[in-house]
Amino acid sequence: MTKIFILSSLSLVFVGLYGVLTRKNIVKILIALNIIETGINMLLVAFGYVEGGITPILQSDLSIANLDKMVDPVPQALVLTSIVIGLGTTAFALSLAMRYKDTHNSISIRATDEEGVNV
Amino acid sequence: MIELLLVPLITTLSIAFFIKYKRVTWTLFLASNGFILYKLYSIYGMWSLSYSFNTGYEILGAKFNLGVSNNPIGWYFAFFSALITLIISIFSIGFNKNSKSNVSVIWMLIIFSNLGIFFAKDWVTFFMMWELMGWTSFFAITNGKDKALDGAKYYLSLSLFGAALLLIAISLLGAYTGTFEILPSAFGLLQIINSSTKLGIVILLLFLTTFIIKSAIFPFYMWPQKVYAEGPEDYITFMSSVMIKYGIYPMAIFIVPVVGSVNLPRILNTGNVLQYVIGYLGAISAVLGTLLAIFQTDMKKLFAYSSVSNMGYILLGFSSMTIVGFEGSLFHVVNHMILKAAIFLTLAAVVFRTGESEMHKLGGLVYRMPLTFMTFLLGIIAAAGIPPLNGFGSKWMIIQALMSKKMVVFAIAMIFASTGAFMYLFRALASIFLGQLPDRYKEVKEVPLTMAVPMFIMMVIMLLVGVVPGVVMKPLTTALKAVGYNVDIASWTVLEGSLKNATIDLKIVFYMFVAGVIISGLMYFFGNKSETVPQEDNYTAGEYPEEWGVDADRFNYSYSFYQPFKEMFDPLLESISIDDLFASVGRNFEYLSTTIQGLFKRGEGAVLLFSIGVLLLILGGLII
Amino acid sequence: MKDEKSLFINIVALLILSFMAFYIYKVSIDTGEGIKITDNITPKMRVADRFLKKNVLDENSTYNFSQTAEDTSANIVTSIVVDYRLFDTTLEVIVLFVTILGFGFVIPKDRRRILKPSVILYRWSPILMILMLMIGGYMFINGHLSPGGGFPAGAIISTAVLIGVLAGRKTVNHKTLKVVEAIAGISIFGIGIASFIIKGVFFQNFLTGDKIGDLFSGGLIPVFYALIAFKVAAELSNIYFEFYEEC
Amino acid sequence: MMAVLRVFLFSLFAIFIGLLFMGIGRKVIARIQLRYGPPFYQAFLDVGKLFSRKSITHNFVMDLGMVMSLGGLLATMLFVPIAGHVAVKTSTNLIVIMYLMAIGYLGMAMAVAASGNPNATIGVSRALTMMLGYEVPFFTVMLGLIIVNGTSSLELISQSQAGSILNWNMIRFPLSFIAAEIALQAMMGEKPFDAMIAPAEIASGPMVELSGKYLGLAFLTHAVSIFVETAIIVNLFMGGASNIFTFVLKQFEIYLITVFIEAVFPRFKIEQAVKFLWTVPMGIAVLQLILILLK
Amino acid sequence: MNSIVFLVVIPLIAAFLSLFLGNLNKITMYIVTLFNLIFSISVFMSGKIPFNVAIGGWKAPFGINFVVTDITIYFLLLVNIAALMSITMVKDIKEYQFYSFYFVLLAATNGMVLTGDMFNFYLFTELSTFAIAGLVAYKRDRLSTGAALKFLILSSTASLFSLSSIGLIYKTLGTLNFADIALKLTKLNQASYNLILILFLASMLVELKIFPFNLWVVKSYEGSITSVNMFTHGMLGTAGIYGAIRILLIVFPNMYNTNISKVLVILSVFTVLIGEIGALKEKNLVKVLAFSSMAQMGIFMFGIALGSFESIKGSLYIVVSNYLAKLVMFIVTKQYSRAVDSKNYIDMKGLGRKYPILAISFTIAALSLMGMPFFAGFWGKFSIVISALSLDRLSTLGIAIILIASVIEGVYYLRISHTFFVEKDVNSVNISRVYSIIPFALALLILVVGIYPNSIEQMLFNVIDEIKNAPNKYINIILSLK
Repeated sequence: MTKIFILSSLSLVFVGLYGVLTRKNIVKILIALNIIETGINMLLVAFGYVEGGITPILQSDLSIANLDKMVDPVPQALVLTSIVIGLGTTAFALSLAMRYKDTHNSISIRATDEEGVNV
Repeated sequence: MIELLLVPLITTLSIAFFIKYKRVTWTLFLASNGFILYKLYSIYGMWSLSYSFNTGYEILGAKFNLGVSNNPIGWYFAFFSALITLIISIFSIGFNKNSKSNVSVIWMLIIFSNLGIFFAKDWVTFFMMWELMGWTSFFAITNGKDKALDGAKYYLSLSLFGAALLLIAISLLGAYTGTFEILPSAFGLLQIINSSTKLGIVILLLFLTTFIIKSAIFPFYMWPQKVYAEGPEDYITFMSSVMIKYGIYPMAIFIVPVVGSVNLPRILNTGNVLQYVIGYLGAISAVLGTLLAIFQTDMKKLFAYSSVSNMGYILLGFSSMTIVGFEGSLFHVVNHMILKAAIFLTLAAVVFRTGESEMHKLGGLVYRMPLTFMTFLLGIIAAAGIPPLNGFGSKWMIIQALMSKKMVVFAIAMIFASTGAFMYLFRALASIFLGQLPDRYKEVKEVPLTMAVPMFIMMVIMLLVGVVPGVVMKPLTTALKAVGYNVDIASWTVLEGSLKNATIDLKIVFYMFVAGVIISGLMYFFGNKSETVPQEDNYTAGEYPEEWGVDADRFNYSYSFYQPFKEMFDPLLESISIDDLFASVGRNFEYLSTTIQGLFKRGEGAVLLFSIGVLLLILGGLII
Repeated sequence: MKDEKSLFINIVALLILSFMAFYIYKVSIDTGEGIKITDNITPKMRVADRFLKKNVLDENSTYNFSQTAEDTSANIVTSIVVDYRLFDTTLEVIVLFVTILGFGFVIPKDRRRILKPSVILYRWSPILMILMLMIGGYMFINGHLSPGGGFPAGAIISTAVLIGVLAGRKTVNHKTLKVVEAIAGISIFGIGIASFIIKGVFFQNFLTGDKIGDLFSGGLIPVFYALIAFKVAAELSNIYFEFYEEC
Repeated sequence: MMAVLRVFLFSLFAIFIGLLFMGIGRKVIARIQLRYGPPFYQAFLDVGKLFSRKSITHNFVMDLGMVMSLGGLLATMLFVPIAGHVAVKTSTNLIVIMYLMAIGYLGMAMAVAASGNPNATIGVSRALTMMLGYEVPFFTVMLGLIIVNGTSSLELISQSQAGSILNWNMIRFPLSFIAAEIALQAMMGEKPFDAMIAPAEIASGPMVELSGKYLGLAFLTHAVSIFVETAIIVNLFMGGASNIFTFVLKQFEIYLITVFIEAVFPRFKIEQAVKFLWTVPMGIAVLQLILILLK
Repeated sequence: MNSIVFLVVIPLIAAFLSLFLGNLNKITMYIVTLFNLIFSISVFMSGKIPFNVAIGGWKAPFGINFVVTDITIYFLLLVNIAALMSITMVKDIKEYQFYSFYFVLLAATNGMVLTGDMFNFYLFTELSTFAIAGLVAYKRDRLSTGAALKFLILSSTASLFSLSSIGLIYKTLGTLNFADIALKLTKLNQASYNLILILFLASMLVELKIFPFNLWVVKSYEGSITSVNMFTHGMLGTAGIYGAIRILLIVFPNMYNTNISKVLVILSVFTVLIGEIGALKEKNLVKVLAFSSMAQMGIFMFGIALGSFESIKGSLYIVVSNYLAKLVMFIVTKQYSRAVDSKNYIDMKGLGRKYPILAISFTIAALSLMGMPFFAGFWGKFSIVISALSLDRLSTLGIAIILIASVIEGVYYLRISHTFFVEKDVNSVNISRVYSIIPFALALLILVVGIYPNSIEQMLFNVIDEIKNAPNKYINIILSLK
């Protein structure tokens, strides 16, 4: 089960990396980055997964008795944080991309940054 | 001991502080130079003086001390260079009267590094001073003008390159012998060569390369002409007389003892392989320097190549590894210092008055600048190694040493170079001072007093050292004795050769010369009166050149003076152009630079390169 | 994007990726000594063990449900996020804050036009908003007991604002959002400073003595979560505002 | 006082012999060319006439240079042992002699360059080029002899050949002798190595502006140089001599060879001359040197 | 010393407040920076070092902790001094966002230095990346927008690598604390160790400007204003160096047993080469500085990658020299380029004669970067050379290439200095003498260190001592604290 999680998230990472490497469109690059991001978040969660584990919430005495079966809560906490960071990155980069479109008149990452030269 | 180094430093700071007041700075400058000379004079013989400064820096497991000590050979170099420096600095006052920039700060730093190099006790101090001298020279050469930038850059890059090699050499030596002190490390190097020859030779060659770069020996012979051509004349006087010897000094105290006593295969039973390496470097420099000097049109470039050739003589003297050759080389160091200073002072005077350094645009200046002419004349006689003046003794000793060691190739190279020297020296004399005086220089005056006095002093010194070589040889032999060489203290006028019955008394040579001149003078006075006619009044086979519009300039035969001779050598010189090689290295670097800038300008492949970097790291990780 | 289909880049990228994949595979099948990445490691062998058992401070303590233990919440993820590793959480809030700053900074402000909202959305939006606000409120109030918490809650609340924006209703304006954001942010650190003054340790939970599973348990955790929720809501709403006004 | 007298006498003797050789040489050449030729004492008459004429000069460098030129060569002469006698007791060092000789040439060159006539300067430039041409083979020859004898003293070298004629270096090292002889031809500026004078091209080159006593001094310089150069060869290759008469005779033999060659050869261009000197005599000299080193 | 947290918290609070302060922002900026500086100085003087602060009272491997050891406090001082220097360059900036970014950057860099937790470090890095990206984009023109965007994309990709590395560390070792990781890393399988190290290094190297990872450097330096350049160099750069030292040397000391350190050696040699050669033909002074700082980081990394006692000491000298010198250079560049309204150094002819102190300071800084003796950089070069030569053949070759590449550095720097001193009358905007004070003081500091290295030798010794005795000392400080 964990293996499937890990493999699928790894494949997400690779798909994303492929996108970042080959795409020229900034928006596409950012989407690809998001895909990597998702992949890695899944990976982290998968790292903390325990076969047949239960949620790490103390709902009753029963759950306290099964503390050992709980999945690892730490990766989940980390993922929570990293999701927000991913959001921040995407949002910030998108806003920069808007400005980029404005200044470069293009959203290709190949557009030159030299002043006064058009695409 | 330390005050020798402190005084220039403090002077530097105070000059920097008073930079706006020229009078104050020059007074300080001269006073400091005078003090240094006096101090050097007073520590003569006190070979145990030393000073060390604890930096607290820890290396090789021990706290590290910077040290200076009164090294006899160093003293010898330092004293004479201080003397020359003082004379040049007097000259420089007059020379820089109208210039806007005040060079004395940089000069003082150079003098500081000068003393530091000669008195360094350990390699690190030596290296520090060496580097200091490198970049201060850069500023002294450019001197706030763009025209000398290319030459200065060339010099700087060579100098830094040499320093890099020196640092590697020092570090290797330090790492393998555990000491940085110069004398113990020489023994250490000997042991290294005996135990692991390859490493030892590499270290030695690294040192040697550094030193020959600074002394403009063969593969690196291009910088003097580039620098001298555009640099400020007073500074290049210092450079050509004193600074070019910086490479010689460490060779004398480090390379020569090591090469002389190392146990390596010998060639024809005359000398070991390294000796021949040094010798060939010297021989090639001597010959090539001479040939190139013959073909120059710029007088400063001409004398730049002449310096190359003279450095070649010194190396030839070293390569013989006999005491006569060694003495001769060290003697030639001082001789060359003196005569090059004299020559360059006159060149500076000419440039000061005419603003021209292309020889074929000058001519006939003897009418306007007789004192300069006389200094120059004595200078070139000395440079040609003609007896009553000072260049002769040392050259003679070197040739003696080479002949006694049966190093025939080197001896022939030496003779070739010194005969060729007549060619370029006379060419300079004829083109600058003799011949027709162009109209534009009719108003040129003799140099002012502050510049004339140093030139006069140089004349006196040249003659003095030429006739009484003991002035230099006595301190030299004393110093060598103090270091531990088996030498006799030289007498005042007699030079000892190494062959049978080879002593010459320069006093007698001088007397003979005087006798010859008296006899011919008598003849001259017996003859009928002569009448002085204007310069333009020449034999022209009945034609009137003025009528065809031939002016004095065109009536001078000074452009492409040795054209037939040059045509013989053109193919050879074209095929060994080291300059082209260096230039192409520079071009390639610039091309690369543009490429890299392009890479960073685009910046689109950042992630791709990032991944490639990761790949490289992965490669490192895979190979366990 | 005419270069997008450049064969060369694609091949290079594929090569790089396959090499990386190969390396990961190689590492995963490595048979050397020591812990391998493929080893099955349970939370027991990690620091999480102590979080789950809530005996970080006292190694030997045990507890039962409805008992006091280390003054943290029932939702262990929450206790990690808002207590054990609270500092991370505050930083991530700052990340969002920086994002907003960047927005205001770089988005071109000149060419703006706002689309006219649909009538249906305009009419229904208050209901949706109230619903969402309620759900959001519930989430951050119960964040220490059940899945959810400040971030989702903030996101939901901001969605409410988003609907308001889309519907063209005047809900909150920029200024308010900023104030809310700043006050929430400062309060988080304010509480930290307060705990520093009270307990001498920054971010230490100084409201103690609750029982696990209670609504009012976990000491400062609900407070923090509420603040975070407000802050996140304000920030996300701000993002929506910016983007919306842009299009 | 004695020394001063000796110096004076030696100088006069050298001048005398040199002028005599010059006169005889002219006569010999004339006879070879089937002319009658001037009398053998013509050179003395020329000098006397020149010194009595009024002359023109351009500046003090000319005067200085001419005096220096003769003075330098006389000083050189004083170092050359003549039949075992030296004017003042000193080591007759070959290198010193070679360098001292240069001062004479330098003085001459300076004087004529100072005249400001381009022909003269061209002549000087050729002369200096030629000098580089012949010095190298000549020194190579000398180097061989110095290495054989282990000394650079001319006196010792000539003494080492004492005894039978077979001890002469001329016999022992014939190749050296041939090379030295060719170099000597160039050293004296005789055909085929007289590109520096070349009257038809550059109006006698260095001599173009000289008149009166200046030309006289130049004559004397040439005379002394003939004397010095032949004396060096005699000392190097013919074992010197026990008395002055034999010595002068040997010198004359050497000079006669030169004159014969001069009489029949045309002129090399300057670069041809240098190339020739650096190939043929140099090659011969190097061959001999290698033989010596391998011995 | 629990109050050390305020070094991070106060700037963050200021960041929030800056939204409302308007014109007061500038004063707040000075107050907060001074607070940070004075606070770190007082920590430095307090004599309580080393200590460990558990935030929230959760002890070391479980909660987040701030560690203050000798290395930390030195770097803290460096970061905060750089901050103070840099903000003196801030002029006429109205946008409150600039100030907020600055505060966040200040907090993030302080936090990077202080933190003892891997994930926390990652967060601080991200935060500083964001802040720098925002600051780089300040001019909002074509160049700066492009630079910021590309920097953001690159560093986000890199940070994802480090995040996965953190995940792997947690998966295998079950902990996120530096000390704990260092303690447990020895149990790790070699291949897995390499994987983790590679992933983490890849993201570290982006900040350290090592060659294939550094395509952002020149663009962002060129596109941003001087004070931001100084932030990038003095704050982010210094914190990045701290990270390299802390993480590579203390957490991953086993790196030296793998070939990754060899790859690092090669990469750093390439970095030096590319930095020096790239700067050779560059006319834009800021870009020259960017290339040069790349090269300097290459030399630093070379020393670190060699890993011997002496080479690390050399690297630290390089850090000190580069830190001081680049600050001087940026200030001088700013003043001169303002005076002639151009960043091309050819246009700055003659300024050195009119304003000599600035030009002399620049020259001193340049000489120090070239590794000239009597300046701080020399000792670094010397140490690295000695240790490199006594190691294997690769490092010998590497140091030879680096030394020869530094020839190029000498050429272009002295050419710039020369250009300043060219004789030419200039009519330019006047530069107040006040601006000469800071560069001159820093230049004097370079000289002092160069002539009398004993002045910082003890500090460096402490640092290296800590590095070399890491598993014992550092771990004890953190994990023994109850």
